[in-house]
Amino acid sequence: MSLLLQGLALGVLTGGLYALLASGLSLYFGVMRVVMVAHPAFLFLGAYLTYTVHTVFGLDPFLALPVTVPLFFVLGVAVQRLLIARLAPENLAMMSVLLTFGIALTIEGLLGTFYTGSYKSVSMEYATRSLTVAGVHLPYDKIIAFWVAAITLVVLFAVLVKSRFGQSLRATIQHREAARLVGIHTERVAGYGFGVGLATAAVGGTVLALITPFFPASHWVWIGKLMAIIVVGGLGSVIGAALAAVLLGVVEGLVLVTVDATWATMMFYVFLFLALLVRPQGFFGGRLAHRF
Amino acid sequence: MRIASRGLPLLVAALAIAYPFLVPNFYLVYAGALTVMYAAMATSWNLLGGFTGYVSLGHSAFFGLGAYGTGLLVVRAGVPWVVALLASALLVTVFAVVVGIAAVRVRGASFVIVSIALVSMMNLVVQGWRSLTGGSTGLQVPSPFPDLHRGQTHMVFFYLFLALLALALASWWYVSRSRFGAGLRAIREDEDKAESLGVPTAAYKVTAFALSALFVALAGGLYAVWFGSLDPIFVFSILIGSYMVLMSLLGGVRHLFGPLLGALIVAPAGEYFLIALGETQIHLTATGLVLVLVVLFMPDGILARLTRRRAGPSIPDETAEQRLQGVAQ
Amino acid sequence: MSDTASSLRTEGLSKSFGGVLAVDGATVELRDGKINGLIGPNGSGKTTFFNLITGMIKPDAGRVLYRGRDITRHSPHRIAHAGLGRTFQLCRIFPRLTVLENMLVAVRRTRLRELLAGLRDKGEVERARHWLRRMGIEHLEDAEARDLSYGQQKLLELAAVLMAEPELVLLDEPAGGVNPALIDRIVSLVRDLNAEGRTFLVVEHNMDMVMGMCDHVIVFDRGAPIAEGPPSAVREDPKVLEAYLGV
Amino acid sequence: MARVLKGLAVISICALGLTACAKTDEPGGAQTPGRQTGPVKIGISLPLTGDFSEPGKGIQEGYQVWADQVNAKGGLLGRKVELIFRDDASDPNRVSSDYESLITQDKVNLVFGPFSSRLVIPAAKVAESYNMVFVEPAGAAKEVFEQGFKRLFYAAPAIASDHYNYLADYILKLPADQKPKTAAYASLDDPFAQGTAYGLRDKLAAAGIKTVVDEVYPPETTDFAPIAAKIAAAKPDIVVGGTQFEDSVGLVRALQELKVQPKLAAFSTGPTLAEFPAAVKGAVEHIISPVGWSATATFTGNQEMVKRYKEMFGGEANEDAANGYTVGQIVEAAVTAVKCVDPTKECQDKLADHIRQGTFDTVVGPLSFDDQGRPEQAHMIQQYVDGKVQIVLPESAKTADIVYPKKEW
Repeated sequence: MSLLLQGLALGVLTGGLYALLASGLSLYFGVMRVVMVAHPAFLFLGAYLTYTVHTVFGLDPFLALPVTVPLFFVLGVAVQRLLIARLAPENLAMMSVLLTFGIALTIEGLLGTFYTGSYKSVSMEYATRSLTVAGVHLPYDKIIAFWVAAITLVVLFAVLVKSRFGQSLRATIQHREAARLVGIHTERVAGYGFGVGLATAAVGGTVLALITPFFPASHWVWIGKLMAIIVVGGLGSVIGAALAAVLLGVVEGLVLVTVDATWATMMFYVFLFLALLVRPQGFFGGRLAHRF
Repeated sequence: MRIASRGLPLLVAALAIAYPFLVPNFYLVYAGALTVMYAAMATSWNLLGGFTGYVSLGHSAFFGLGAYGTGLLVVRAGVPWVVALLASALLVTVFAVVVGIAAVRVRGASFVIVSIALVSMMNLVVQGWRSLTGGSTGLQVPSPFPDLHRGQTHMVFFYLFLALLALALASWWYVSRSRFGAGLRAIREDEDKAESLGVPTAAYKVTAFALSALFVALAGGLYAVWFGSLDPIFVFSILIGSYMVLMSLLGGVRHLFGPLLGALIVAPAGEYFLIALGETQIHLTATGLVLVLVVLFMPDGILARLTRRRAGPSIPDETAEQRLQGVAQ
Repeated sequence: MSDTASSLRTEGLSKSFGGVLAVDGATVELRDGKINGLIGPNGSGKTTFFNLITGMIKPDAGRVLYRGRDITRHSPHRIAHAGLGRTFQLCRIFPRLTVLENMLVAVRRTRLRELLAGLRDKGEVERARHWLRRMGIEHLEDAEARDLSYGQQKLLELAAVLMAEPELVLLDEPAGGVNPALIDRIVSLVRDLNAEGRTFLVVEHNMDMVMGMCDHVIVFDRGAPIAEGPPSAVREDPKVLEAYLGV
Repeated sequence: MARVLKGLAVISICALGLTACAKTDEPGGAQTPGRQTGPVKIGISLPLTGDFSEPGKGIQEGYQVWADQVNAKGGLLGRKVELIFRDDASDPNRVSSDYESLITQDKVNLVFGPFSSRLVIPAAKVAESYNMVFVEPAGAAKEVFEQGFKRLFYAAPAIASDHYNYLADYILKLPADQKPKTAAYASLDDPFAQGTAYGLRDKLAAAGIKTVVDEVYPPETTDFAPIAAKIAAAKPDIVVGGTQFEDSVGLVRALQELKVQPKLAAFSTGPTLAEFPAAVKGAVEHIISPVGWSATATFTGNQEMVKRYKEMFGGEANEDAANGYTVGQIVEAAVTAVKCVDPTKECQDKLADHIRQGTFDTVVGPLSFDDQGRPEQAHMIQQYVDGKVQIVLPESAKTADIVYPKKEW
């Protein structure tokens, strides 16, 4: 029983992190109907930059954020404006996957060249301690990851709901043509949407660097998992993705402590197929996945 | 001109048949066999991707299943390799029909995600099912020609893969001329419209999916007996799947010989990058950049570039309308 | 079963999208062998109704009967095989296929032998050319469809639908976005085809066209028919005036 | 049309006639005796990119240090040594084509092995079928030696399942009141990593130490907290990880977080790497690991290697580098003894026979091999004591006493 509780607690914390990591993917899909395979590669680019800031300048890993977040925002806008926007609209969905696949390979190669293939890790004092509540251990690094994710997501939602830019963004997500008709510069908004999405990757990368060692090829593992999350959540729905992330985090945690790691990973794909068969629009609303 | 366009494929075919005797060493025979294998797989991939426009990044799932199916039948059941190869390809096709029914329900990006998930799942299953597959230790398949020297084995498989390539090309050509093929292309252009014209799109897509899987599984089975060592994380690799896509795309998905041309470029180029830039990981970047450039500037492939009609003369409205007037009177 | 005069009937057909009732218990009967018109204000559910009949959307409730057979949940291609053909609101053709290929996509029934048969089966090509000739675009058969003008594409779409030899043809705004000369041409074509025994259901905004061409007009408002009858009668119906003018 | 066909036929027949004999069955066959003066080319494929790139790099450096020293001494049989590296991107397809091309195209004189049990088998198949001696630094899983290879030798003290032998002996000899009663095992799904953990598990289980957790996780696992939670719930006396680097760090961190305090914690591979202490910080204390090599040992050439490594690469040598270096030492000794380095069957046979029969002084100690190429020695056991790596077992080689039970992390 306590093992189940432990699994549940860890699952919730991990799910929070998944929510952050998947939010960017959902945004890209929302604004551009694009599946950004390179998102995990950017996450690890963020992790490596954090590593550099931490080891070379001896700063706290989170102090990397003032540099990486704006940098990634600009990168995101550039990727959208210079690359994605140039693709022919009729087969954007397919071509964008290949394009971003190429970007992912490019990033991996560069990381390997500059940082070598060795594992890097950022380890802080708090990373190995935990808070014990009623016999359930909550690791501090996971708690920190969870809160960073939560705060980032709250900021993201606030931006989406409150700001003028957010309103244009949501309008673009919901109905691109209509948004254009009411005077929204949808191309520019899509660019900024990409920027915001990639900015979340900067935060996600820093958090990842804190909790796990990494090497250039690490990003492959994440592609399948994050894809499953955004499909289960309903493609293009940021809130749906967040809920699905927590759900899958919990399922993973519970299966891990009761069965084994292979089945735990398998759960992501089981849910993905379930979602497509039972509710193609995702379990948490969102748009009709099978249309895209 | 006519002789040139007819003669070129014949010349290439003759060169291909003579290839193992033309090259100075067995490594080149080996590399040639690998290239032909990729060409066969890319052409098979194009049975789905080129006609219907459904991009599957996960065709290595069928490659791996074909390989493991053949390997397991040979090793665990003692079946002769030819029988094992055919039986496993058949089983994979049946599996592809089942998966296809679920997978082709979704379009575009979702389909790509599903195809990625399929490879990852198969990898987990084969790696996790240790008692059957040997798990991460891999599966060692005995050589079907124990008496042949290694180089001779390469030559045998070079021709086997060549035959498979010919089969895949013939199938593509046949489908492209059939009404079935027209239906598939219509699906690529506008799926709902095709459905409303009476095209049973789901059945068509599943058929194309399974047909495509069949040839890829055959390639996987041949690979298993040729190569002799199977390891789940390598045969169920998303990179193998993406190679099929890259080759088809580079050559041109709308053309019979597009994937073949792509394979002839990509496989040697990959080899070159590894040898020239092999000391660092920068060769990955080189591959990635090539992919980006192809997608951005040549999404229709090289053959489309070469055979493009003079900028399609859009038929002027007026004349057509005037003609109509003429007909109406 | 009701009288034989009606090949297509819907009973209490309903569909809502996220709480908005697009079609609300529509019970409609078409006049066989006639040109039926379907009109109504924007958002009255005409296109949804079309999509429900042709199986592109599954209804929440109600039935669609064609020749007495329930085709409610059949897939669109089976409905097409049963003899219903349709065009789309914004003309939809296969842009990167040639005009002739566009014609040959249409499949009447699925027989394996027929599927594997060569694309350029003589009889089929002849039939395709026949329809292209009737549309007046036979000289374009080798052009890619995307190179055609919009009007030509509309004609091509209609020709492709006719390839399947439908008994009932549903036209979604055939006059949308085309010039008056072409509208006249389409009207006369529809009349000719009707005279050959095909039933039509036409959704149209162009009142002149509907009133001039249709034998029987059904008026939709808020997802259900509010009036029907010959054009002259419908025109005078106070309910119709109310619906259109919002009085 | 017919003319074209005829022309083609003529051309291809001519081509066949001209070139059919140009290919030779034996890789060295085309080599003329006059070439004896050129450099000795050694072909090596390594995973410089991809999943195994970390250890691949170490082995490459070991090879380079060896080549550097041999050349400084005047080379092999008076000929300079030239290493030809290929990146196999951790892909067995590439490993095969690399060796295929190195042997038949570059016509190398010798080949050295790649990294990882997963890549060694396909590579050895190629080498074997071209009759090349195949001394390899990293294929330790027991399956490698069950393929019937006749020219394969593993250049380290012991195969995977024997890595923990000294530790097993030590544990089983503990007085009854100190002897652990329960053990938890967590292992990466990889033949080598699993082999180490299972070797120890089988010995301890046979002696009555209960296995309370036996967990296998796939290579893509990044979150170890749930596995640690399972271990925590079982409260084992000892924890054994069959690990590589990433997962050893993940497991240690997760075990700490979940407040698992075993009396003994052992992990393979990870703790022997220089990055490990920095990655787990204070938790490193008293962690045990099997190690085939020690920087402080005084075996033949060891101190020279450590010194030269530092000069060439700036850091501290690690076990991977030592293993690479060991391959060089063994082949060097064999070549010097049989006085040939040709890729011909005769010469390679002589080399293989010599290696099978002899005992070789290397940086990991004297090595000898059984018929399948398994080394017949044992791995040492290292432990972090006061933050430093010390050899604690066997008695004869120890630099410090083993600490048991370990201090809490």
